[in-house]
This record gives sequence, structure tokens and C-alpha cells, in this order.
Amino acid sequence: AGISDDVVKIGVLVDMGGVYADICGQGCVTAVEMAVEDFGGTVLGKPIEIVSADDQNKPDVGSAKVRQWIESEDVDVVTGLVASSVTGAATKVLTDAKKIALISTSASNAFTTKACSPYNVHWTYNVAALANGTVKPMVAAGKKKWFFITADYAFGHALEGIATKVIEESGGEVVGAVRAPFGTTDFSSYVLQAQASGADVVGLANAGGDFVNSLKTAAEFGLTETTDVAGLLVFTNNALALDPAIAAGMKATSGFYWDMDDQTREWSARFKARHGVIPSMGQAGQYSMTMHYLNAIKAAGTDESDAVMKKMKETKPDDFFARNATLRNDGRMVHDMLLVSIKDAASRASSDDIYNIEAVIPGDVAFNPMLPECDFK
Amino acid sequence: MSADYVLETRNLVKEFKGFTAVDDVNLKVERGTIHALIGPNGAGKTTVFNLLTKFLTPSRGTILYNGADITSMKSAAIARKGIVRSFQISAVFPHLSVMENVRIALQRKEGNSFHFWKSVKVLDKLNERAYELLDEVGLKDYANALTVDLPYGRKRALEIATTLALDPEMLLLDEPTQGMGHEDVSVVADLIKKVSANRTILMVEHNLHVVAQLADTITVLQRGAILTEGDYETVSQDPQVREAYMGVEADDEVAQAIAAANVAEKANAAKGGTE
Amino acid sequence: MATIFGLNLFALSGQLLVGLINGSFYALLSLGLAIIFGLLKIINFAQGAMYMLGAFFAWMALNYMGINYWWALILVPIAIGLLAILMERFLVRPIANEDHLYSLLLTFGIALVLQGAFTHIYGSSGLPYQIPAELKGGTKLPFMYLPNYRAWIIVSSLVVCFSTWWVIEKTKLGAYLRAGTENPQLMQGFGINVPLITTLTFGFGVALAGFAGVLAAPVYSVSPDMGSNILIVVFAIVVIGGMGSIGGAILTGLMMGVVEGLTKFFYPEASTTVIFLFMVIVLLVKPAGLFGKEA
Amino acid sequence: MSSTGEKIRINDLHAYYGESHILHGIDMTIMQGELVTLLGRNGAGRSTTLKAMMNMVGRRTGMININGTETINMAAHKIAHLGVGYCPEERGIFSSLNVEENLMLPPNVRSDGMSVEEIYDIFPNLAERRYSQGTRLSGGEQQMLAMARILRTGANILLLDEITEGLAPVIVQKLAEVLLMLKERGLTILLVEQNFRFAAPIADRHYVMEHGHIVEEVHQNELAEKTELLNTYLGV
Amino acid sequence: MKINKLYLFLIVVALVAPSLVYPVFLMKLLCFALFACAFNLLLGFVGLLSFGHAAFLGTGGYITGYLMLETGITPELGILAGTLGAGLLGAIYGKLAVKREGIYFAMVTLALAQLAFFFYLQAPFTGGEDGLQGVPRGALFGLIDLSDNFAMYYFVLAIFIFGFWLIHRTVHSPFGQILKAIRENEPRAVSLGYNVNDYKWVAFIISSALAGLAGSTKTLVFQLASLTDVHWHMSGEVVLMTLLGGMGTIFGPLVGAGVVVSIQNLLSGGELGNYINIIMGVIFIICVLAFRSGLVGEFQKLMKKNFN
Ligand SMILES: Nc1ncnc2c1ncn2[C@@H]1O[C@H](COP(=O)(O)OP(=O)(O)OP(=O)(O)O)[C@@H](O)[C@H]1O
Ligand SMILES: Nc1ncnc2c1ncn2[C@@H]1O[C@H](COP(=O)(O)OP(=O)(O)OP(=O)(O)O)[C@@H](O)[C@H]1O
Ligand SMILES: [Mg+2]
Ligand SMILES: [Mg+2]
Repeated sequence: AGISDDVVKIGVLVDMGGVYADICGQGCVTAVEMAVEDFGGTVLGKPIEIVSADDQNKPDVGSAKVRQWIESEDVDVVTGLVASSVTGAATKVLTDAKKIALISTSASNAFTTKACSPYNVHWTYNVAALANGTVKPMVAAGKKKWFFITADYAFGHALEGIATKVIEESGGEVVGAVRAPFGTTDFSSYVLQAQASGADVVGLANAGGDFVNSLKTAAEFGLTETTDVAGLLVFTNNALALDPAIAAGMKATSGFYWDMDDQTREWSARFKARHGVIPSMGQAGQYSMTMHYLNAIKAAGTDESDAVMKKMKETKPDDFFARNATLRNDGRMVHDMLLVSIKDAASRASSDDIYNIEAVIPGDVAFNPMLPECDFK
Repeated sequence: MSADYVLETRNLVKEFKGFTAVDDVNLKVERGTIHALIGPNGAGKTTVFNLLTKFLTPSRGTILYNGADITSMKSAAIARKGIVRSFQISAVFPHLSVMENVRIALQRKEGNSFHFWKSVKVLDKLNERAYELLDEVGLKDYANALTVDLPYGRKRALEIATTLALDPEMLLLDEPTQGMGHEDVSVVADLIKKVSANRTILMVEHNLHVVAQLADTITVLQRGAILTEGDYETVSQDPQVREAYMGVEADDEVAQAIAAANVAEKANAAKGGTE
Repeated sequence: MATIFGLNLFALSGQLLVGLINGSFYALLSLGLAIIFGLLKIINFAQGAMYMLGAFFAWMALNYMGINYWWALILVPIAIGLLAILMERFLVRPIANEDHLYSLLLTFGIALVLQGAFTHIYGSSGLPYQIPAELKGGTKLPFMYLPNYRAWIIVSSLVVCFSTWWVIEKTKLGAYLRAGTENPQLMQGFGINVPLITTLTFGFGVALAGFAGVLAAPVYSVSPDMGSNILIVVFAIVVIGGMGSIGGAILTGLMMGVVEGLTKFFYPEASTTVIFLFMVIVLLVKPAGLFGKEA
Repeated sequence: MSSTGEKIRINDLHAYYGESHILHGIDMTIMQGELVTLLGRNGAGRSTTLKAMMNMVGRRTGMININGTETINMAAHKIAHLGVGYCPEERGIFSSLNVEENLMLPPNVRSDGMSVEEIYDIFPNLAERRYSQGTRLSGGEQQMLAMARILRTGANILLLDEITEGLAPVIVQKLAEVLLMLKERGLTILLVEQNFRFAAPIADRHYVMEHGHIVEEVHQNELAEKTELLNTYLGV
Repeated sequence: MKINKLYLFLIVVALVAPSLVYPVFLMKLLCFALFACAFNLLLGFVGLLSFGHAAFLGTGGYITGYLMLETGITPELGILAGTLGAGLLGAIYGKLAVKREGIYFAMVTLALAQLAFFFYLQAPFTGGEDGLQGVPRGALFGLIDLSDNFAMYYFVLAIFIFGFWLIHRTVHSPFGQILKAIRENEPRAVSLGYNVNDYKWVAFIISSALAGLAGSTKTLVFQLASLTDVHWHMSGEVVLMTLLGGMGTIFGPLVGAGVVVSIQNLLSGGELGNYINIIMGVIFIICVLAFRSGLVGEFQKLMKKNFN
């Protein structure tokens, strides 16, 4: 065994300039760098090297880069992995080459279900956790009729689908949905439709700019005053960009919040010092996952994928990010999730003080159980 | 005796928004003649040309070519039938060589114009004919020059050579001498005379000398309608035509023009005699 | 409740109004493009970026200098107009006599640079900008709740659009403009300072985008890609209206807003595509566009 | 204004289009109230001379004094305001404007231009088609419009390039009368013409150009004796 | 003769290249070069700026990808089907578009391409924005396993040479002569009896089929067909490649594609990744301001100046 090519090379594939750049772009690269430095820069006496690339949120660009990394640059593991479409294409290439994919920020749950693979590790969250975390308690609290404004692409469909399932299982009902094409600027028409639907809750099954725009429009047209609006995927940087007057009180599920306890604050402060803004859950997960991977190499005494994977699954992740965590055989990292609500302007101590933590959702409640066909021993 | 008409229009009308540019024109062009269309500015001459070549669609009326109705044909089809037009401004392919200009026209009949898989060398067999045509208009020495570099008058000659390459039965010339100096005017006029053999020519021209020298029949248009028709002498004596078109000095012009034409004819006859 | 084809008429009226609001926005943006194309024969691909810049400038003015919305509404378009004047003078003018393709590519490049630079500096997730206090709240119409700010958008953009149209189509200055684009040299010969007019026109056309950007800042998030998303749709609108037609651009903008709004109601997935479908049909039936003059 | 009544003085004018050197040192002087023609074959450089005076060529050197003002370094749009009206060879009718708008377009450079009524009187065709789009006019009508347009501005120095081109003989005759009338009024006219028959009776003087040089100057009273010479230059 | 030597040299370079450079990169380059050459046939030699060529690239890719995934046919048949499919789409789109000129042509093609984009976004078999992933490369004629990058490379090279040759031949054919005439003076070509729209149409079909060929090949190389290939940015990119290399020159698109793909490759990793849009934008601007004839065009000018 030992270290192939005498170096452990980590490829970080992220969105450098597109819509996800703030969620997991240069910030994720920084998180990996921090992990490598904290680990000591070498493993088993060999140097750890980082290469990074921009996937432009395009599956073809991403998979081509991954292919090049493993075919001609001896990259051992690929991480980052933001847009689900890119991750899907990249994991296919990686699995073919028997290389590990450490997925930080993708939302789709496919990588541990219908597209599961012995080489996939999915760390921070997924759509199931979002639906279970945010939707379930609301239905339980009597918000039974839902209307969705959904981003018209796979991620939005998946989120809407899984949330619908959760709603119906918990005794609620979906009274309508509109699918807004990617790049929609004006949501007023959809908001009017939501208003007319008579729903108790309008679920925003979208992300990033779409989420911010749709929420703003909902507030402008008075929807937020008459109806609950639930953002199903909210990143800290979206919350930062929102006017507290509009967003206050809104609930969301997150894999991480910087201001949870001393451990999170300590790491987040270091991150902010380097990167300029507080970490998103993807960036925090990125660090945690990289650490776990390096530790596994050390424990296994090799960087050979199967051995490392085995070690990663044997050892329970445990750090500021991963609480009560296990890495299941399907590659799903199950850990405590947080139900948060957005603070109003008055109760914010600083501009970074955006969430109240309402509840901790235990991992096995948040994440769906493992499928038998994905149980890679 | 019923004459042999190549081209006939019947009650041809062209209306632009609330304005009738061509008004019920019945034009008959006899085979083998040079027929001139004259008239004041805005009389509708260019519009008639545009209708005949389908650059415009007639509002009403029919166009007959060799007895067949061509009113609904498209421009290119009409050209393939043998009616070819030259333009008011010279129309050449500026960045092709002089010879290639002519060859483009010859190529059409070859039937290989869509053959994108063949080498351009298959066109070489047309070169000889192209040179012949260039020789006819006095451009042989320029065959390999780039067309943009030709002086204006020669471009005009090239255009005519290109037109001849199609072996048209009928030529439509719109102000062929416009913008030319005296020298070029007579060159082009001679050229027209020369190519009129076995062809029918319909031309628009404001230069009365050229008209007098060349035209067998003249149709005078005014306000879109035919004012009168006949040979130069008849037309130029018509008081209406003189008022509307030629003006008072026409006498002078006619005298000179006819004299010039006579001299030219005599000279030609003399040449022919000594050969 | 009145229904048509089993649909709620009230809901439909709401959708129509919302469509009209978006349409007035489109009108403003396509007007700028149409002026620049119709009068200067420049296809300004940077118009979207300038719109984005308008929104960003408004945000920067507020956050760095404390300039409020109302002042921004006046100052930002001026600033952007000046920027455009520099751009015209130093980048566009040197290629004024080349194929239009080149000005398209040049402005495309400028758009890339601007968008890239703002993404780099401000990130991609967008910045917040508040609706000015005076326009907060809304009015309850029988069929919908109309936010005051949206009403303001429709009123202000229509006023700007129609006054611009009037100046260009009905005044002597407008005639100079139109003639100057056709044959600048001759207009100079007539004693008109064409380069100056050209520069100012370009500046004005782009300033319209800046104005639209400021209008947009409170309702859409201020983000670097806001311009590139909308630009191509606005292009289609200008083409549908007829490339040279100023009035056509305005009317078509309004119309397409409505068409898009209705599509969002009946078949939302197609709402970003419907305008292109419309464009194909229009161009095939009426080659020069709805309001364009046939060549 | 110069006391001698000298309206145009050109000294050693050179003009270039890009690399090509078209005018090679032109000298000419035109007095107030004179009608002078520029004759020559196609491509001799006559149009270029007019364009150079209007600063419409690529580059020019020498001296061009118009109405007492040196213009060689003047911006193109300022020249018209010295009282110059230019009618270009290619007519330059604007398709985005209708006939009347075309007519009204050039700003007045002086106050005593012809009135629109007067102009419509001379060119009835234009009156009839006044609301048509400019370029929808027939070739000859466009030529009339181009000429009419500058008569309106009150310019007292006219630079006219081939204004009889494509016009019916009646109109050509009418134009001759108009030019004589303008001359009566004291306007200064520089006329580029192919149609020598039109120019000969109305012009005071002729300059003959060849290859960018002025090769001959002929006064009206010398016409008879220099006919031969002119014929060789012009290739009649 | 000089030209023949140049071709020979290039072919030798192409043959040895994969042992020096990462073959997948070379294949990408060849695919885009073919795409740009196909596009240039329209822009450079007919004077039609299509702003919707991505539709054909993508159509080729999706058809090939779908067939390879679902039916398990051999790759050469998959590519053939993709090419024909793109050609067919080109025939339909072209029929509509060639009626228009200039900027309208560009806009019609753009609009039609947007419709294609919408179709591929919504159609159930394309996998939405995930695209068709994991397309097998298969075995050429059922014999040569293409999963080996070297085998694949020579296959792609052969395709490229074929496409390049076809374009070259088209330009220098009797048909090409007519195209040239049409570009020079269209009304004159009409008056000589040529139905110019038919000629433009045929050129459009050839161009779109070859663009489809490039897309099909690309799908096979990357084992993926995605929306990127039908997005209007791709249509813009091919304009950039052609312009940068020199439109209307035979080698221009090849060089342009090479430069653009290399720059993207260079920037996609490393620190400069952040600046990719800015750098591409600056290249655009510099190109337009200073090298309008493109790299090859400028080079030819230089040669002319110095050697004539
Ligand atoms: N497309 C058009 N729309 C409207 N009116 C037109 C159009 N084309 C021509 N006309 C008008 O029709 C009349 C006839 O024009 P036409 O060009 O046929 O005249 P013409 O006899 O060729 O004159 P000229 O000798 O001056 O060239 C003119 O009054 C002109 O204004
Ligand atoms: N824009 C231009 N660029 C380059 N060369 C030009 C340009 N315009 C004219 N020329 C050249 O300048 C020379 C003089 O042209 P000019 O138009 O002055 O001639 P002209 O005497 O008016 O003749 P014409 O009867 O053709 O109007 C010609 O050789 C012509 O080819
Ligand atoms: Mg005419
Ligand atoms: Mg001239």
C-alpha cells in the first residue's frame, strides 16, 4: 500500500464565479486548505497537495476536469462538488476510476440513493433533511395546505417531490405548484398564483438568487402577511442578503450555524479571518469532511480508495461540525441538523447574527434510512 | 400584320400606399428590336423594370413572355427564362476576378452549382467561353484583374459581358450610361448596339442622344401611364412629349442626335463595305 | 365569481396587470437598446451589464455615500450615461465604420468584464436594497393587492419611454439624430456636429438602462448576473418590435410583458421561451418586425 | 468678408483617402456671383475636390479659404455655417425621413434661403410626393430633392456635384434657369458636371481636371477657341 | 505546394500529439475546432452570422448520447445518426432562417435555438440540466474499444480531418463559387438566375450537420451530453473562436478554437479561475479593437506585406 505517487492530491471542484460561488466557491477551497494545514500538511510523511478548478456549474466542464485530474494529474480524491448536476457527472467518472467523491454542498439525495456508489461520501445535508427538518414540524403545527414555487430543474423537482411526500405522510395536502424556469427575474405572477391558491404555507423549493427574489416579491405583494412562507434551502449568505424586515421569523433547516457554541465559533472566527465572511454549512462541512478523509488515510496507512473508504465508515466523525454523527455504508453522513429561524433586525447583536436555533433535529429524524441496495458493507 | 412580341404587359398596375406608380400599362416589345422607355422623373420607368423582373410584385395585370404568363414567377426563375437585367448602378462581384465574374454566369447552365463535393476545377472548361465573352466587350486584357480595381466604364462593360454569358433572349437596361463621361457613353452605346444582334433590348435612358441613336421604338411614360409610342421622330415631334419631357431645346437635340446617328451609320456602312 | 374557460377572471386581471408592469420594464430596457441600434446601428450587448451597474450604483450610493433612492434615480443614470460616453468615445468609436458584428462582439466583451468584475468583488448571491419608505405598502384593488412600488415602476417607466419617443420621432433634434445615423458625413456637411450627437445618444440610451437598474434594485436582488439574464429577452423584444422602431420597442415591450405573464399563468415552464417562439413567428410573417419598416 | 468679393480661394490642396493620394495640389479662386464648373473624366478627382472643401476626405493639406475664413483645420460641421451648401454626387437622401422632412432637415446657415413654396414651385414632383419616404422617390426625384434641400438653407456658396444626373431634359433646362437666377441673386456656385452642354451656356469659367491636377482653365469667352482642347480632355 | 507541406506537417503533429499532451484535451480541441470550422462555413463564406449554432452541436450530442445509452449501437452509427439529426434540424431551421438577412438572420437563428434549448430542457429523455451522463464510448465497428483514450483520439482525428476536408472542398467547389458570388453581391446573383435562398439553405444544412458531427463526437469523448452544448453562450463562444482565429480563413477557426479551449483549460484550474469572465471579455475587446481579421487573418496580412 502506501501513498500513490508519493503525494495525496485533493481536487476541489467548485463554482468560482457563478450563482453558487458564495455558497461553495473559493470559500470551500479555503476550508480545504485550513483542513490540510490543521492536519499538518503531510500524511504518512507524504505531502498533501490541493488543486482546485471552476466547474462553472456545468456538468460537462466539471466531469471533464475530474477526468483530466485522475487521468493525467494523479488526483486521489475530488471534493467540493456543489451543483447536483455537476456532482452527478463527476461521481460517475470517479466511480468508474474507483476514486472517492467527497460531496459537500450538493442538495440532491441521489448520490446515496438511486445513483449511490461505494465511492460517494455525502456530508453536509440533502433535500430529504431539508424537507424533514422544515416541513414536518410545520405540518404538525397545523399548516396543512401547501403551495410550491419550485425552481424548474432537477434540484427543485427533487425538493418539491420529497417535501410533498413528507407533507402527505404527515397528513397535509399540496394544493398547487408552479415551476419557475431557471433565471426567472420576476416572481410576481407566481406569487399571485400562490396567493390565489388559499394555501397555509407557500414553500419555496428553490435556492440562491431565485430564493431571495421570490421571497422579496412575496413580501412586496403582501403574501408574507397572510400566509407562511417557508424557504426550503437557505444558506447563510442568502439570509445575510435579505432585508430582516422581510425574512424575520422564517424557518429553515441548516447543517451548521457558526454561532452555536464555542467550538463552532472558534473555527468560524478562523474561517472568517481568512475568507472575510462567516462560513456557510457547505464550507464548514467541507472542512470536517476533508479532516475525516485525511484521518482515514493515516489510520489506513494508504491512500488506496477502498481501504480509506473502509476506515472512513468505521470511524465516527466527530468535530465542531459533525455532532452525533456516523458515516453510513451508503456514504451518507448522518448528523444532527438545526432548525433555525431568521432573527429580526432588533434582536441582532451583529450583522452576522442572523439565526435563532429553534431545535436540534437528530440525524436519524432528518435523514431518510439507508436503502438496502446502497449498503456497501 | 401582327408583329412578333417577346414581351407584353396587359393592364399592368402597381400601387404603393395610395399612390399609383404604374397605371394600366400595356407595353409590347417586338422581338429583335431595341425598345426605349423614356419619360419624366418619377414616371414609373424603374418601377416597370422592377415589375418585369419581379423585384416588385404587380398589384394587377399580367406579364407575358413569349406568349406565356410569367406574372407569378420569381426573380431567379425569370432570369433563367432569359430575361436578364442590368442595374442602374454597376452590378459586379467586386472581389472575384473579371474572368470569374463571367464564369459565375456561365456556370448556371452547367447544372453543377450545388455540387459541393466536386473540385472547382470542373469549371475550367468554361474558361474559354469566358475569355471569348470578355474579348467581345474589350476586357480580355483584364481577365485576371480583381474587379474592384476596374474603372467605372469597364465595370459596366464587364456587367454586360456577364449578362451576355447567360445568353439572354431579352435584356433590360436601366440607365446604362448614367454617371458616365462622354467617352464611356459612346463606348457603352456602341456595345449595346453590338449585343443587340439576335436579342431584344428594353432600356430606360435619359440621354436622348443614346436613345435617338439606338432605339427602334420608344414608349413614353408619364405618371405611370403610356403617353405615346413610336420611333424617335414621331415621339419627339409630339407636343405633349416635348412639354412633359424633352423641353424646348429638343429640336436642337434631335437634329444633332439624328445627325450623329447618321454619321455613325454611314461610317459603319463604309466599314462594312470595305471588308 | 366570473370565470372564463373555467378560470378565475379576477386572477386573470391580476396576471394581466403584473404582466403590464413587467412589460413597462421591458419597454424601458428595449427602448435603450432600440435607440442605440436604431440610431447608431450598434448592437449594445453591454446594455444588460449597464442595467446591472445601475442597480449596483444605487446600492453603492446608498451604502457608501448615503445617497437615497430618489437622488440615485437621478444621479445614477447620469453617472452611467457618462460612463457610456467614455465607452463610446474610446472603445466603440474606433470601430464605428466596421461591420456591426464587431460592435456586438466588443460590447459583449465589455459585458463579460463588468459582470466578471462585480461577481469578483460582490459575489453572486446579491445585495439587498430597500423599497423607499414613501413607496412602501400597497393598494387593495378588487382583484389583487398592488404594491405601490410596482405602480411607481409602471408610471415612471412609461413617462420616460413616451417622452423619449416623442423627442426622437417628433422633434427636429430627433430628425437630426435619425438622419445623422444614416449618413453622418453628409449631416456634418450640413453643419451638424454628428459625433457629439452620437456620443450623447449613446450615453442617453445606456443611461436608460441605468435608470431601469435603479428602478429594479428594490424589487429584484442586486446581483451581477441580473443583466445577462434579461438582456437576451430584451433583444428579442427589440427584434419583434422592428429593429429600428422606437415606438415599436416600447409597445412590444409592454405586449411581451403581458404575453409572458399569461404564459406564467398557463404554462410557467415555457415563460422564458415564449418570447422567442413569438419572435420566430413574427419574423416569418412580418420580416421587419411588428412595427418595423420593410426594407 | 474679403473686400475683393473673393469667396473661395484654394491653394496647393492635396487630398488623400487612406493611403491613396487623390488631389495633387489644386489651386483655384472663385469670386462672388461667379458660376464655375469643374470638368473632367470619371475619376479625375472633381468630386474629391468638393469633398475636400467640406472636410469629408480622409486627410487634406494646403489652404482652403472660404468667405474669408481659413478652413483647413476646421471641423467638418462648422464649414456649412460659413454659408456653404453641398449637394453630393450620391444624393444622400435620408430614408428615415419623408420628403418634406428631408427638405427641412439642413439647418439654415443664413436667413435668406428660398421658401418651401418657391421650391415646390420649381419641383412640383416633390410637392406631390411630400409625405413619401425619401428613398422611395424615383432616382430623378431624389436628385431634385437633394438640390432643393440646400436651396432652402440660404447658403450663398453652392458646391453642386452632378446635379443633372438622371434628370429628364425638361428638368435639366429648368435647373439651368434656376442656377442663372441664383447667380443673379449673387450666389457663388461651383458646379461639377459631365453634361457639358448644360454647363457651357451658364458658366463663367471652367476648370478642367485630370488625375488630381487642374490642367486647364477656360473662360466663357474662350470656349469657342478652346473647344478642340476641351474635347481632347473630356474625350467627347 | 507550400500548402501541401503545411498540411503534411500538421498531420504529423496531430499523429504524435497524444503522446505529448493529454489526449482528452486534444480531442476537445478537435471537436471545437470542427464546430468552429462548420460555423465559419456560414459566417466566413456565406456571410451569415448564425447565433444559434449551439442547437446543432447539442442535437448531435443528444441523439448520439441517447442512442449509445439506450440502444447500444456502435459508435460510428451513433455519430452518423447524430450528424443526420442535426442536419435535419438544420434543414428545418435553415429553411426558415435563410429568408432573412443580417441581424435578423442572427436573431431568427438565436430564437430557434432557444426553442431547441427549451425542448432539451423539458424533454424527458435528456436528463434536464444533469444531461445524459455515462454515455458508453463503445467499440468502433464493434471491434476497436474506444474507452482507450488513444484509440478514441485517432478516431476523433479521422472525423476531424474528414469534416475539415469537406468544408475545404465545399468552399472550393462549383457550389462554393456561387456562395462567394452571393456574398459579394446578392441581387446580382439573383439577376443571373440563381435562387440564392436555396444555396444558402444547402450551406446551412452542411454547416449544421458538421456542427452536429462535432457535437456527436464530443458526447462520445466526454461520455456526456448536456445543456451547455445547446445554451446560447455556446453559440456566442463559437463566434468568438471564429473571430479570434479569423473568419473566412480556412485555418482561422481551428486556431481560434485552439486558443479559446486552451485559455479555458488554463484558467479553469488555479488562481485565475475567478477571473475567467474578465479575461475572456478582455480578449474579446482586444480582438475587436486590434485584431479584427483574427490571428490567422492578421498573420496572412503580415505575410502579404512582407513577401509581396
Ligand atoms: N417603394 C415605393 N413606395 C412608394 N412610392 C414609390 C416606390 N417606388 C417608387 N415610388 C414612386 O413611384 C413613382 C415612379 O418611380 P420610378 O422609380 O419608377 O420612376 P422613374 O420613371 O424610374 O423615374 P427616374 O427617371 O427619376 O428614375 C415615383 O413617384 C416614386 O416616388
Ligand atoms: N472613398 C474613397 N476611397 C478611396 N478612393 C476613392 C474614394 N472616393 C474616390 N476615390 C478615388 O479617387 C479618385 C477620384 O474620385 P472622384 O470621385 O473625385 O472622381 P470624379 O472626378 O468625381 O469622377 P466621377 O465621375 O466618377 O464622379 C478616383 O480614382 C476614385 O477611385
Ligand atoms: Mg428610375
Ligand atoms: Mg464625381
